[in-house]
Amino acid sequence: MEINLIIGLSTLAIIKAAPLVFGALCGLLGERSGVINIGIEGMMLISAFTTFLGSALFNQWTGGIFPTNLSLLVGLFCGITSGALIAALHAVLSIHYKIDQVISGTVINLLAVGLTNYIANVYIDPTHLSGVGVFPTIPIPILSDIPIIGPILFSHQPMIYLMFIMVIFMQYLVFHTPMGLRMRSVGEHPRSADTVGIDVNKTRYVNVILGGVFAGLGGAIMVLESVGRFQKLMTSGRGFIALAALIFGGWTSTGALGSALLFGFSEALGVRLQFGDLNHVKVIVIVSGLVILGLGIFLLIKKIIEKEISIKKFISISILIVLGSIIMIGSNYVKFPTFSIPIEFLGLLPYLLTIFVLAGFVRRAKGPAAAGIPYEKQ
Amino acid sequence: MDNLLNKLNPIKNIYISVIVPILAIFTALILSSVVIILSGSNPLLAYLALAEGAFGNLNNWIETILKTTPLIIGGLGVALAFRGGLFNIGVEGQIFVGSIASVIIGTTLKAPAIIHIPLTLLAGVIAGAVWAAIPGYLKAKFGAHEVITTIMTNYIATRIITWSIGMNGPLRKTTSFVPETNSLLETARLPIMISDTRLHIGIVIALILAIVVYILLFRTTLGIEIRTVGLNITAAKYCGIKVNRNIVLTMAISGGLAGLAGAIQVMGLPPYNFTAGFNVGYGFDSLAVAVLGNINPIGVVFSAFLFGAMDSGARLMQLRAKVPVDMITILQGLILMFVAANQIIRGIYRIQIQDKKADKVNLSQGWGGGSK
Amino acid sequence: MKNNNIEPILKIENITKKFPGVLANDRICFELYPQEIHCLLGENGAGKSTLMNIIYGLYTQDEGKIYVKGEEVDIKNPNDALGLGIGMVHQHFMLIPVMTVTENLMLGQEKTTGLRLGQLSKLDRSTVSKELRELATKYGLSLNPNAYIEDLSVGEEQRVEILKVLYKGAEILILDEPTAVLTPQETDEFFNILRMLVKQGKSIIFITHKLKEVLTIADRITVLRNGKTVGTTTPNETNMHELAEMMVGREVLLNIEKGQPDPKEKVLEVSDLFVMDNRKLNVVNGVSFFIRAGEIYGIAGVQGNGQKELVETLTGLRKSIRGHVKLLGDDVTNDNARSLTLTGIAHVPEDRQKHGLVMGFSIDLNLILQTYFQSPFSKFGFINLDSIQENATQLVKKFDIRTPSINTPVMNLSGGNQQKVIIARELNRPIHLLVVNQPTRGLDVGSIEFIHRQIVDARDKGVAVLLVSAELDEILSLSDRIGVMFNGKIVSEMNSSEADKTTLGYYMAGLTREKIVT
Amino acid sequence: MKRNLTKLMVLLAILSILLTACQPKVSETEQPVQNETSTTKVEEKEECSYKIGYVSDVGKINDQSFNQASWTGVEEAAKLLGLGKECYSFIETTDSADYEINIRSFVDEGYNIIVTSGFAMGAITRQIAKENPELFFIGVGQEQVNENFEPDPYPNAVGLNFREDFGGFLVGALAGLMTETNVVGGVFGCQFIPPVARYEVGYYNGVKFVNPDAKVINVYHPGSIDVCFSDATFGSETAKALVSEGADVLYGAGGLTANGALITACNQGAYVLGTDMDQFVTLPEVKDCILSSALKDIQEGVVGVIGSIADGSFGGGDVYAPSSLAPFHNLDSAIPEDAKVLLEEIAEKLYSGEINPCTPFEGSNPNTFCVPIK
Repeated sequence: MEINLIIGLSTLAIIKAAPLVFGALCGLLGERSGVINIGIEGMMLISAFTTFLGSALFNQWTGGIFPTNLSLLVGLFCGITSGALIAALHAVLSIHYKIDQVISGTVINLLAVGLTNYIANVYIDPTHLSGVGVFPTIPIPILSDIPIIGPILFSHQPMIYLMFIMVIFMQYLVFHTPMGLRMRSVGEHPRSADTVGIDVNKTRYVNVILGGVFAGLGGAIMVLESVGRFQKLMTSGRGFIALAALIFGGWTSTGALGSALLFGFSEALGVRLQFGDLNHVKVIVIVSGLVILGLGIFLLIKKIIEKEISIKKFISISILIVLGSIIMIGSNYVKFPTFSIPIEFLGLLPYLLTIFVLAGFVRRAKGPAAAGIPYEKQ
Repeated sequence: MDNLLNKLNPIKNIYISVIVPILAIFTALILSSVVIILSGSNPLLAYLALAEGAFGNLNNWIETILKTTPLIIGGLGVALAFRGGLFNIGVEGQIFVGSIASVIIGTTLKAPAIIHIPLTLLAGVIAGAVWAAIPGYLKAKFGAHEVITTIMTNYIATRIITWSIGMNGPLRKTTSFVPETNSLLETARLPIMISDTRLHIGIVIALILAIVVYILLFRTTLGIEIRTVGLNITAAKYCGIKVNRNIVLTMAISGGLAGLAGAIQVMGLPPYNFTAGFNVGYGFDSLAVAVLGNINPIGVVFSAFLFGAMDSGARLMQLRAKVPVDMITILQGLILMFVAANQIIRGIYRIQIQDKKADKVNLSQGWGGGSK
Repeated sequence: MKNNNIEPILKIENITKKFPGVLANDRICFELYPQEIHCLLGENGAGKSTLMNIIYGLYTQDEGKIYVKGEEVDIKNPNDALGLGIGMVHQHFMLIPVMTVTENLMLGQEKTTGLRLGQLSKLDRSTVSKELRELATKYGLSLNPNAYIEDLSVGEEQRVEILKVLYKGAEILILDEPTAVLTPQETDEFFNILRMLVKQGKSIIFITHKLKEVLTIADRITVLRNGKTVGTTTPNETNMHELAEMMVGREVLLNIEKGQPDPKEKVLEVSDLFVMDNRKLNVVNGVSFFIRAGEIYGIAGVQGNGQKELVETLTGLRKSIRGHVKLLGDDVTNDNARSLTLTGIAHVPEDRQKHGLVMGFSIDLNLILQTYFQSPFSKFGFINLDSIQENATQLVKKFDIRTPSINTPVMNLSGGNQQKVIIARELNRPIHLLVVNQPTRGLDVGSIEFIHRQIVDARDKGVAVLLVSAELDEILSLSDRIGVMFNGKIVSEMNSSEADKTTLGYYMAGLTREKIVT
Repeated sequence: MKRNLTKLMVLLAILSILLTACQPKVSETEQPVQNETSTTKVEEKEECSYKIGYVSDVGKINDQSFNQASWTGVEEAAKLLGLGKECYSFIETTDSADYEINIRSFVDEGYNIIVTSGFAMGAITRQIAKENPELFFIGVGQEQVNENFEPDPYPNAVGLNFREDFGGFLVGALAGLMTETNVVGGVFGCQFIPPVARYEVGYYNGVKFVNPDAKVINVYHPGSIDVCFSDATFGSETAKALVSEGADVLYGAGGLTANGALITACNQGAYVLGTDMDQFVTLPEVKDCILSSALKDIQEGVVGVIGSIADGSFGGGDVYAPSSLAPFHNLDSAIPEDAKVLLEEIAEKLYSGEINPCTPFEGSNPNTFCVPIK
């Protein structure tokens, strides 16, 4: 496939992945410290809402004398704060009141949809409150001039860069800092964390609320870098996909980024195929080839790392790899029938992939042992 | 609730399981009234309209019942899954699949009602069961997390169905510019209980099912197995229960119930077909209903009734008080919160009851490093 | 000996702690002098652990005072305790399996390098593991700092625990039942370490219920009973029986009397069995033995030598990769748990709460977990509550399970009674083979006697019994024949008559007969 | 605990008293629709000469598009007829199974003009109209036809219909004239909803009519009804893709999804084209880059029909409201005069039937159901 197509797809994939990544990071902090969060969807929705409200109202009240970006930053601040607050609710319900974390997540989702729709109905829409715009694209000097990589990675809006930075930072935080060490200990074996003087519940509060900040970013990015205003139900399920991304990613930020990109890419493909200049069948074939190849390589690396590579496994894996590459290469020489797949099915790609990945890849990936279990001091 | 445990202290149990939810609802109403006031409407007016819309006259009662029916069955599905330690978020999709299946049978098959109705219902049950068994299998075989897989199967179901009733879809009613299927044949529609009303026999089926599920859970060996797996998978293995088979089975039953809910919706309500925007949100309501009903079949009936009443009362609430329908969602969220975190309620109203932890299922068990 | 004008490094006055229903500690007093090993003796439930958890700041006392080096202190949490130089090694190790030794060591007092960002600065793993090595060599506890805990043996884990405490600079070490998981030899070794620690200036509180150990290691002994201090003495002022009486409050029979066994036909025959554990490592490597009807076959061995997996395989919870299991002549290799139950195997699992019981279920349900699908408890898939309750009422009486009602959830029962529920369930049906794993772990003397009695009775009724236990005394007093398991093999078999602790100990340590003779 | 109960009762009472206090303040800023609803409801009930009820389709009333236009129409008409706030109201449909009961509850509440929006409610609206000949029914986007698409008007029911393809064609032509890259894009809601399909097809034809070699990239939301109109984020992301694909004019039709696309395209410096209402007004974010909107004068239409009821000129059957271009507002100067002239001509050709904006093309959406105008 030609370069521009790849650039286009990858860029779109990254843009689509960003909110998912932020959502996943929210889940990461919570679950690593032992608090499951299926309320990410709701948290993101509320944050998107407050972000818009914050920026728009600030702009309105100050009569627009300040530069747009300032109002946007105000909005960002509101989004983050509200994310943290709603996360605090989750924390209180599931840590202090020890109600099932799944229920508390459900409550948050219900409240988020209800409140945002309600207020949008009675306030935002009647008053035609207007958004103040979005963050500009800021190409990074020099880097953005690199062919291919440049346009894909280094000419984005600020929060996309922030997303990448956060992913790396979170990897560092979780695995290379005292905070991370304590977070994981609390999520794995709270009792022993307790015996070395770590306040389990405090640690959980901190992490869940910090997670809320990321959910806030996830909501904010949709308003500040995409839509430019709040629209009802604008998260439409991204919070749940983020959760899925987190779980594939084996509860690591880099893994989450990877799987979010997977979603982003397949969704982008679903859009791109509607442009009508590609042969659907061919693309699908190539992609499935890619997936098989990727699966093969992934397993190979995994096995090598786990040092349990038996001849049988090796053969089956190499079959995968060979098959994948054959499909990829072969597709250039085959004449495919021109037949357009119904767009509903194009939209299915991410979800089917999810299930395959769940079944195929992460069967042994275990989450934090104590996730979902409230900590009782004996 | 474990019926044996109930005997432990009947009075106290009835007390706790009645008074606390009532107070929770009351508190939720108070809180939401603040929101209503801020939006410039009158909560009392709104709530009166809500009540009248739900119970004002025979027709409103009937509408409430009609709303309650699918919630009961769906709620039973979720509750049963919870009992088996499974978190079935996929009820939404299972309802869709079920209703589509019964549409297929109900529109194509030619048979006298006596046979056609049961077959159409059955189609819904089977479709739902199979659709739910997939995540069940994925969990049993690969430990794939059912919360994720069921969410995905929801998307998949809705997308495929949207396509199937779309312009070139196989189920599209050809003589309509609306994305909808043909209407069920007369012989496949549920009988009406009170003539000249919409009240079909679905509610009877639902109530019977509530009892059936109760018996299944607390009076059968299968019930013991499901609950053992739900409470302690290792113990289940120890006493020789086929855990994986059990997981798939539980999901299947749960999904079958959801499918039935869908079937009853298409078979009971005009225009007796499946249109875009059909039954959106019932799945997630069932989830709330199950939790609110303390995942106890009988409790589910009451909580479903509560939600059903709110949903049908919402019409008059909008019409009279001009309060947007989203208020209902807020209310339901608050109620769920206060019922789940009933310590808050006990705190406010100073009710002294010791927590009865026994038989409490950890809804998020096996999430990560947990049991599976 | 200690002369009393040295002031105690740790002094406890009238500590009282109530839990709902129980008075765990009742005005307990006791003093720890510098450089002494002070044994805290008492049977389970005497309040030893509660007391120590108070000193370590996991609980706070209702009444009473704690003095460290003469000053009254208020210990709110483990941090305060560590700050005062008090460190504790818990009976159940407090290590995080998925983390390395180093990480576990630094957890709570992390060393960092590079920029000072407080909680966000970079962990300094290398330095810590260097310090760890030094510490290890200083006290002769060799360890690989980068090993993951989940890959360590129990003995190693214990070393990590001790190093953890030392690393945190503890002056006072509290050791809670440290020898439970060690062979006699390892125990002696361990005692040497303790003595060295004392020489290095540490003071040690040693909690145990093993009388013999107390007499060998202790400088002074304080005995607790029902949360009260019974008295303080020294090894050379007392003897085992006196201590036992102080501990239990009545004459205890340290050995239960049982008649000579008359073994009949072979019930269980295991030949050349290989089993993997969850980490896919071979932990049972070609085990072969047999048990005859009417005898108790005891398997001695340090935990983690494959006993757990062996038992799981025999009871259908785990598949073997090679070898055969015969029950009454017919091959039952890798049959599932249910069919084995039906062919007459009873299983009292190691972890009663995790495997043996559904804590949320009431007693009567737990009593039929193995038989709920059989008549009279169920017909055509429907259960019969009356017969279930009737059955429960009988068993509760017969096995003297102390409970307010048969509808009480088992989670509200004491450990002893929970174990009785399991025993009752397993013995109350026609069985040929009884597999008991650690049947009396963590139980009070009363229950222990009762359960031992039940096991022996079962034997006398002609049941073949497989007894797996880490308690050598238990093995010796119950078994007719004993196999010692080491590294997944049965390294030696003997009649209990010719067995004694030292010999067993040697085999448990993996030494061969020759070594013992020479 | 009794004490606390009473305490809360008191609280509730106080709140509802407070309400009257904060009523005006609130209503100024927030909701003109709703002041003194509560206080003056009862006595004014009888004074309503007409009672107008509005039932929305599945989806939000304030979708700044289809449903909102109808509802605003109802409000306007009510003002013109001098009806009090209590004389008109709405029900928002959340489940298509509720269409019937929602309409009926207005009948039960004694409303005599009932407006339902959305083709999906067509059949049931007609049925209820048949049962209640004394009431007036207005079906927005509902052809008055029977099962076999044959015209079958009732005297008390009007189908207020639009040829969205006209508007689509016009904005399409505008786009074709304005594009410099010769690439134009479109983001649409559910592809199975006929009006949306008509917009899309019309748009495509419009572009090709004035600019045959222009590339038209139209993207639908692939989701089901519960998301395809409300996924603003999707719209926005798609818009980015289209712009980076070279599109310099972007058209959006499909509720919130389209809105997201328009705002983003605008921020990316492309011209945008709105739908249904004059989105220069309803979507302030795009006021500096919106060329025009494919007006479907739902609002005017509704007002008109209700007016006809008032002056007795109401007759059943189908009314086909024109679908035209909205004013160019800020960008009026940016559009060359000859382009404006050309658009005028095209408009005439459309209404004279010379051009059929609904002509299917290769791979075009089959869900248009363009009915020839009589």
